Amino acid sequence: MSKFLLSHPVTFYEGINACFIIDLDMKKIIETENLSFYYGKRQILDHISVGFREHAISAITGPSGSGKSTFLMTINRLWEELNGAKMSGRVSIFLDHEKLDIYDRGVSLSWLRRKVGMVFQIPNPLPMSIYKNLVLPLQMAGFKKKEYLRSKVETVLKQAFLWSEVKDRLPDDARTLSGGQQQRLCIARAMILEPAILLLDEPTSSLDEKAAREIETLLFSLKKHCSLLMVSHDQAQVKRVADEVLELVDGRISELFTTPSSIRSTKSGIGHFRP
Amino acid sequence: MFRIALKIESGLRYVGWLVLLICFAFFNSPVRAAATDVFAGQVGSLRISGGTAHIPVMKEVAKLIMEAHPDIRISVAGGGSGLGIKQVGEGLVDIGNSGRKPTDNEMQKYGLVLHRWALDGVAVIVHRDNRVQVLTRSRLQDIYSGRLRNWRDLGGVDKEITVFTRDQGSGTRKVFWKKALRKEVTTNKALVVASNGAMKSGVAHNPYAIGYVSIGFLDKSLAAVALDGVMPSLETVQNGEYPVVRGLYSNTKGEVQGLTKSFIDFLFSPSGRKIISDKGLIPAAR
Amino acid sequence: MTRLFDLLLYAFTWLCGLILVGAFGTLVVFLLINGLLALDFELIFGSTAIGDALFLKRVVIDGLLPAIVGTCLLIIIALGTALPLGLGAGIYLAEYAGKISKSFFSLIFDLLAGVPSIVIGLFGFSLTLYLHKHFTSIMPCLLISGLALGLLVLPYLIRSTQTALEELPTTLRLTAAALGADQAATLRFVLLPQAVSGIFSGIILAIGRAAEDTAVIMLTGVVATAGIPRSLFSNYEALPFYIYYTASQFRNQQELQRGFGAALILLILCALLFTLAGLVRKKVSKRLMAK
Amino acid sequence: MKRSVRVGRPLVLAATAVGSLLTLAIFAFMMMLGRPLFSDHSLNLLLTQAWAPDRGLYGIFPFICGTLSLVGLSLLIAFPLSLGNAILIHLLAPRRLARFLHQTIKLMTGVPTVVYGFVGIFFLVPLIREWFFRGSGMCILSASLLLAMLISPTMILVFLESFAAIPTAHIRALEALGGTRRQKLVHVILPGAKTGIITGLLLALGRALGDTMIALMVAGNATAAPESVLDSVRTLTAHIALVMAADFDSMEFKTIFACGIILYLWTALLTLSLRYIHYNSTKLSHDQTF
Repeated sequence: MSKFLLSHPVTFYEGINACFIIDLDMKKIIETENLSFYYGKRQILDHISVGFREHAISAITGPSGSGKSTFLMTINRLWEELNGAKMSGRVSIFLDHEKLDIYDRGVSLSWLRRKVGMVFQIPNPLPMSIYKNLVLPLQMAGFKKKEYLRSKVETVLKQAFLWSEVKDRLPDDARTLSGGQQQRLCIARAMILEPAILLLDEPTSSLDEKAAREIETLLFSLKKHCSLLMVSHDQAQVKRVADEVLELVDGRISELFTTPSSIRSTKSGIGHFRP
Repeated sequence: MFRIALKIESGLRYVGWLVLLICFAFFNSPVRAAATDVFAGQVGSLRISGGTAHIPVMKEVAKLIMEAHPDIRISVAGGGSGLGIKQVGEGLVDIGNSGRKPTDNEMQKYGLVLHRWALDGVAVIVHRDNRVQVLTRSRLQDIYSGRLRNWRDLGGVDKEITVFTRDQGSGTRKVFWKKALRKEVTTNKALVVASNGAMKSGVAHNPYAIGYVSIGFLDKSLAAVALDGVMPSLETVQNGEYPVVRGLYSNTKGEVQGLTKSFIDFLFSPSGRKIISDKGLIPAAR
Repeated sequence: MTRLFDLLLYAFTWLCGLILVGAFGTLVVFLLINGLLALDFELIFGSTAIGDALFLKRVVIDGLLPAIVGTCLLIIIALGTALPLGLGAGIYLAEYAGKISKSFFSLIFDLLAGVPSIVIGLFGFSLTLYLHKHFTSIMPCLLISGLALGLLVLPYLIRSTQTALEELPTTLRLTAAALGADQAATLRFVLLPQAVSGIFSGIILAIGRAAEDTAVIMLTGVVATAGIPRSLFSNYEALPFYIYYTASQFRNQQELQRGFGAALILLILCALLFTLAGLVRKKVSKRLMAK
Repeated sequence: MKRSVRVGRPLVLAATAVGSLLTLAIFAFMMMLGRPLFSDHSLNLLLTQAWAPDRGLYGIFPFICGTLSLVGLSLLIAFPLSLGNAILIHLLAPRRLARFLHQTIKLMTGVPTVVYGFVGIFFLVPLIREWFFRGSGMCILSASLLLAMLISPTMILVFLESFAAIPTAHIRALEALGGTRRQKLVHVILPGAKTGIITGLLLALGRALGDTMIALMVAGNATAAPESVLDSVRTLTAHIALVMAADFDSMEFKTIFACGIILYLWTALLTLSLRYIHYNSTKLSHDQTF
């Protein structure tokens, strides 16, 4: 069970305007600066400044209501679909190591969301066939060629370890799949656009233990294709899969640490603080 | 194998029926009434509206023409004499019928040409079970003004009289009001109907009703009332004994031509006159 | 005391149920008794041979065919014009409108839904008169009636489109957005395909309404005898007007029989349409529940 | 894709605008064509005088009375009938029967009004004529009975919807206290469905006001203001239908635009009050939850 040793807190600041960088050499994929978020009058996030590593699984944990899911939604700007929400601060992503402010005027929402995929807590296949679910994002992005769509579907289904299970029932309604299969389908659907970042909002919390483990394995294997940012309140799961962990309490950073496995892989685990 | 054969057979049967149907459609050519031959080769549509006493004749003629010449469309609408005159004047219809002579004012304003093709009377009617089938004009005035309310007072059953009258634009109403009621004002409790046909079926289905229609609408389903001792009929209207008479007019804007002319001419032709008298009216000469 | 109240309540409600169902039953039975015998090919085709009638070779005078065709054409024109408008406005209200414009426009369409059909007919008629002054060829006709009926059914189409879109679960929108769809793509690829049966039930209701309404067409060009219309600008016959006309103008028992037959046909047609709309709605809500 | 964004929005906005403009055009047109009425005759005379074109009186007062009495009586019949039916279906009837009733009533909403009128003429009118000493059978009573039949299904369905919307928690609470079905009805269902009941009533009122065919075919169209329910009346809607077929330069023809305007304003008033009620009730429930 204790594959990972208990992590050690690197920094802990009751903090305002804190910027954490795990490693100076580290290649960042996401960075937030002074990110605050309001829902109506309620403050959800309070000046969060944080960065996440490329090709890793970064986990966000914390008690419920601590703003984890909201944090996730600031990275693909999905919160803009909700009413009554307000945000301040900056969020950037790094594509080919070039920093890009995603709230910049020139950034198109559709483009951003194709680059930053998302998987939800409850599997949400659309009420259509398995095949249609998978090709929909491509169609919406303007791809029309049948052979291309077919080959992409096969590729992502294989990536999601789902090909052997569903290859004969592609025309079936996606909601006939089991919960775990549905969630893997949703991951495959998100991966079909080849995103640089995949956001996961408690992807296993509605599934049973076995299905959850399958998803975890899948996430491991996806690291080579993109960077993953996952919300999870399951501490054991976080220990199992996460390379680095951000803990939020009441919209503030409570802890940020890297797990031993990632220390091994990135040589240095020392966090640096820059005011 | 057997099943396939069965399918083919039933399919064939279908085709057979279809062929039969098509043959039926194309070779069962209508018997052309020679009388409507003047319409041969004419196409287009003719709109007729106005007086409702005219409708049975108009419908019959239209039917005859349309059946023989499917390229001609004739639409017949009611609405009353007032509407007919106005509509033909405004150019909304080709022929505007009226059960009264258009006023000089109307004729001048619109440049109407009148075609009086029948002589008609306006008969007072009651339900056929009604015992009261003779009235004087002053009694009629009492009934229509609302002074007389019960059939008992006229020797009938002890029931309230249901008075039927026509709408304001009606030519029948105008003639009846002038010649039968001698311009007595009608009670506003009277039920108002919009056509001769509606008046007829209204009175025929109400044992306590009284109303008035064109004599063309008289039949066994209701009883005509003898007015001042004269029974309304073709003879009494023709010989002038019955007091409430009028002409039936078809009005056109300016001189007639084309389809409209053929239609009007047909009304004065022998077969047209036959239809008019079949419908219980007296054909008039040009 | 309580007992008595309970008893009265029971008696009253059961009586109410009995009266209503009894009245409806009487209506149906009365129509069936009088109209069932009239239901045959002659009712529809009159004395004309069926083949001749269908191939427009001869005109059907004593049958319902022109009236049935007229009603069908009215439905087609009404839906043809109202559908694009209704879908557009419904989509706008559900997806694009801001808070203020939404409440403003829904108030307007509520007003339209409340306008009595005869007033809409009057509008069509006065519009025709107005146009006739400038273009003498425009008269009350099939096209005008169809357009006026379109206006009559427009609110039904708007409302059903709007509700069908609005009652779709929010997750559907979020999912689509997360997959990189903009508003138009979400609508085209996800929302509209999902809302289609809801919209469809609205369309069926609109058809029923257009088939049934008499007041509008009475003012805009329906006549008793016209045959199958040749063009959009000619007069026409229609089933509901035929019923109204026969009710007051029938000359003999035969014509009355035809009136009963027509009433029965219209009743069955409308009942079928409304039941179909109900079934579609049920299916929709079931599916959304399952979700 | 990009193009559909740019085209889509203006397109649906245009559809909305066209629909709204048409709605307003209805009113504008009637005002325009009925204008002579407001200038030549004082509005007051129009609304209070009797109808006697022979004497130059073109008042539509009798028709306003006719409409109101017809609609009033039909609501008086239909409201208890509908409430009774709704209670029966929601609370008292066995499940299967309730479903049957519900289905029947849904089916009834589809009955064309012209069919009601047709059956009215040949079935109801002779009955009424024979049952009562006076009158022709074509009267307020006959028309109201048919009108009640026309509007009841709408009302019942709205009532049922509002009954069903009452939170089960409230009903459970009363059941836990040992409440009977009658108590449930009196203390929870009826008070809880108050808004729904008013809504149903107003909707039915609008439907009854706007109906033309039943009044035209069955109410007799007499031009006098009614004095008893056995009197024949003419409604505003029937007046439009009847006079429409008259000469359209005359004064009487212009009165139909006055009728149209009155009907439009009445139904607009109903729509606005429905809005107001709805707004208030949602505000109330909002206040309760927070």
